[in-house]
Amino acid sequence: MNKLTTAEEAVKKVKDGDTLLVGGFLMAGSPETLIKALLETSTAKDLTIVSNDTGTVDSNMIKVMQQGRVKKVHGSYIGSNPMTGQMLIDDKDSVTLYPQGTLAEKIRCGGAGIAGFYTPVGVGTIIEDGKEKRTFDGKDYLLETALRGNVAFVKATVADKFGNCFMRGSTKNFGAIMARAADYVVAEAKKIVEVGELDPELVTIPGIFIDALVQSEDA
Amino acid sequence: MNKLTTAEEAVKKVKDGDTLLVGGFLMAGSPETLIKALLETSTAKDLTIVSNDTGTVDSNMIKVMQQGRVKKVHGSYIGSNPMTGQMLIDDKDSVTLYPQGTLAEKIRCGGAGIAGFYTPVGVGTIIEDGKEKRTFDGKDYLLETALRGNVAFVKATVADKFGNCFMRGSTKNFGAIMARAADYVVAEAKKIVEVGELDPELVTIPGIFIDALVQSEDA
Amino acid sequence: MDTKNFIAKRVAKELKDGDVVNLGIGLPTLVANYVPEGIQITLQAEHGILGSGPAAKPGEEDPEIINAGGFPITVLPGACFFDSSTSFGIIRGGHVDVTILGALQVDEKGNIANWMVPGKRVPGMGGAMDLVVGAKEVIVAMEHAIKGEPKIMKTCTYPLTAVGVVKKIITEMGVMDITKDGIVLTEVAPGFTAEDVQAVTDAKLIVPNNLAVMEI
Amino acid sequence: MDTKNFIAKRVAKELKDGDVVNLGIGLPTLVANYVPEGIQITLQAEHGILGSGPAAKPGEEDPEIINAGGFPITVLPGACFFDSSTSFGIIRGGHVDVTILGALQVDEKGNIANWMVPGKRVPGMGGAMDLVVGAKEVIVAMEHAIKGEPKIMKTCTYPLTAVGVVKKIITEMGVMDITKDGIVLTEVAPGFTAEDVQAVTDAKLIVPNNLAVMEI
Repeated sequence: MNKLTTAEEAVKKVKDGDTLLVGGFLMAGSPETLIKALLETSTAKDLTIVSNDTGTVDSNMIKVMQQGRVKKVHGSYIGSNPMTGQMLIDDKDSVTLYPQGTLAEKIRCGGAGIAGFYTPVGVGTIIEDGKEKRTFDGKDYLLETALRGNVAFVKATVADKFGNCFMRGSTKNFGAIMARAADYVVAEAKKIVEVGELDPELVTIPGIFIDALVQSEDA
Repeated sequence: MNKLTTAEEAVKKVKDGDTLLVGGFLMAGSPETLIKALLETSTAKDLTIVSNDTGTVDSNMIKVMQQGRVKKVHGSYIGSNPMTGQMLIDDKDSVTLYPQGTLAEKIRCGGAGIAGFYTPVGVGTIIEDGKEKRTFDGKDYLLETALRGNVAFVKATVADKFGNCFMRGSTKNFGAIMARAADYVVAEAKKIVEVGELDPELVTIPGIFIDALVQSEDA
Repeated sequence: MDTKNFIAKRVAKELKDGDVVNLGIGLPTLVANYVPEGIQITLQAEHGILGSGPAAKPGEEDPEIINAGGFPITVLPGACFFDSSTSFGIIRGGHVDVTILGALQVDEKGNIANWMVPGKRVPGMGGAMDLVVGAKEVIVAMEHAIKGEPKIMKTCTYPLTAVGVVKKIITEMGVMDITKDGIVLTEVAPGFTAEDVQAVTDAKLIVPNNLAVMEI
Repeated sequence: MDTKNFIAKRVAKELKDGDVVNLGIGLPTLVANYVPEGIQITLQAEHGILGSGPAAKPGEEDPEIINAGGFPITVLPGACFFDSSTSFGIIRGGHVDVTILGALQVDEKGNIANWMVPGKRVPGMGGAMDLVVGAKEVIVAMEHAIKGEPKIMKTCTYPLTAVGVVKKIITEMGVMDITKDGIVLTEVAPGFTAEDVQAVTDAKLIVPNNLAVMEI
């Protein structure tokens, strides 16, 4: 049960055609060490990327996209990555945008064994196209379904060797839920400590969700 | 915005016919100071109680029930409170039982603006009576809807005067979600500290959810 | 005082003690600078903060504590942090009292369009749809028109962010309430008349006899 | 060794290194005492713990750290705590590898009934329905029959906890796998024959030629 490995080794789990969940909100909590390894040492292609924003012009995901390895994006706010904007212009089906809370809840449901949920967000907008609309107590809701990945990359502030992750401040965002919604989960951590050194009350992601643990270059 | 008050004052918010959410799992996290005040100083009746277990023979809720003030229970495991078992025998519609995760998720949805969700739990059992069954990706799920209360009682280990609550160890259970799903929320805390003294990373319930704060007799 | 600060200062007068407030990027963030004396509010940031404070001072930036625009900020005593599903549970669940944000268009039904212009590059809706549906009160704070082109419409022509959610619009020209009868101009800014406002407004404004002057 | 400990010890041999395990109240809790050398498991408690340890010593009880039966326990290094909705997200989401629990009845379709007996006082299902649906593997650990009355049935007669979820049954008389062809007796306990087991089993058991002896 040794989860410690290198970024290069961990990203080998990403296969052609995989759906990859990538934690982070802009640069906060973005697993750049892992994305850089994906960029430099992996050739996996036809990837579907699930990410709030697909990063910024200064981060590594845009470079993976420039390699032509991303065929599909599920996101919410993509104004910070012009490549994703361009994908949407070139092929409107290549990028699916969701209200941020809907994206978060879809991923949470994917990790929590819930098939779908009814949200009032998006009613009366183009978001409702193709979705079931249903009234509860006189108010309209849309049915949204769960979203999961083959692999997830997340970033922790501190992790213990069992994989328990503490994500500090506003870095929790999507990583905390994505780690529960993929078949194989890699965490990079700024600091890695022995089991027992992390306060049980500070665990953002229980170690049972983490399959591989990598020292972040942001240490 | 002074939220500090007495248990006697706080329980006045419970009116005849109200739905009251009560945190706790058996005795862990059970807001006994508040339930005792409800027992001794309030006359609110025709109450609907939402509780995982409605407490034990040693706790205060059974005494409130003995006063004939509870007309309905939503719970999951009621083996520890014989009054609730008797209610179910006397009138099967007076107690509704849910799988524990379904009860938790119904309350979470009530607090999170989600009208309903599809869970695989209960399919093929008497739980599915009267519920919509639907297939997603070849697997059957039941539609469960959100549950909210007029008032919630929860218990914290430490609270600051703004209402930020830290619920230690296994006391988080239902209180952490119930505090988000009621119109008026009262927290009793074993220890009350100044704003700024509680580590922001240890907050189980953000203070914005807490309307009234009471010193617990369990101090 | 420039137009944006003028608007922000007037918006701040809408806030009540104890309010949980989400401020959109741009002009709305300025509102935090004008919260009236004696009024304590809690700022919510949709990526996971309650109790956001001012921008971090140069040299004191913490890359793990940023605002929704990605910039380093501070937090106030009593703050807390959480993940995105918890955050949008707070928003969608009705626990944000006021959200203040800009718009491309607002119309007399309270519809708002603020996330895409057809034919232009689409940045995505981010948390805007959740916020306008979830918050108890939606205040649109924006410049009244763009180069004379009205933004306050009889009917929005851009893709909507949400239907029937806006109750108040505050611009450099005035304050408007959206009612079931239409848009009521309740205050007009110094130096403007109701006719001036109507001239750059597509919707027909209802002007009460006792039209007040907008004070900041 | 008494019957319950015998069963628990055999069940423990099913555990694999790294497994996340939820143990029901009663006999299943004894399994924790027999985890084989070199195998590290993580115990999940449905009210909000990963990494539960042994019962608290007298005088060292902490009322804020209890097991699902309400009794004070300890936690091991690497443990963590969370609320009920998070906990059942873990359970329902398929992140518990094995759940071990007792039953009133199990049948050859893998159906399980373990929460109510018609006409008797109903304690409620608690987390049992979530656990048997959510866990990757469901092992029923129980005494084979009650006073000669079979509990392993062709078809359950009591209200079900879940449909088609049980894959393995371990009793003091043997080990059974539930397959699409029916219930296969894979091991028989020392001192019993396959016929002995069949005699207190309602379902027809499939007995392979190479029937193994149950070892603990």
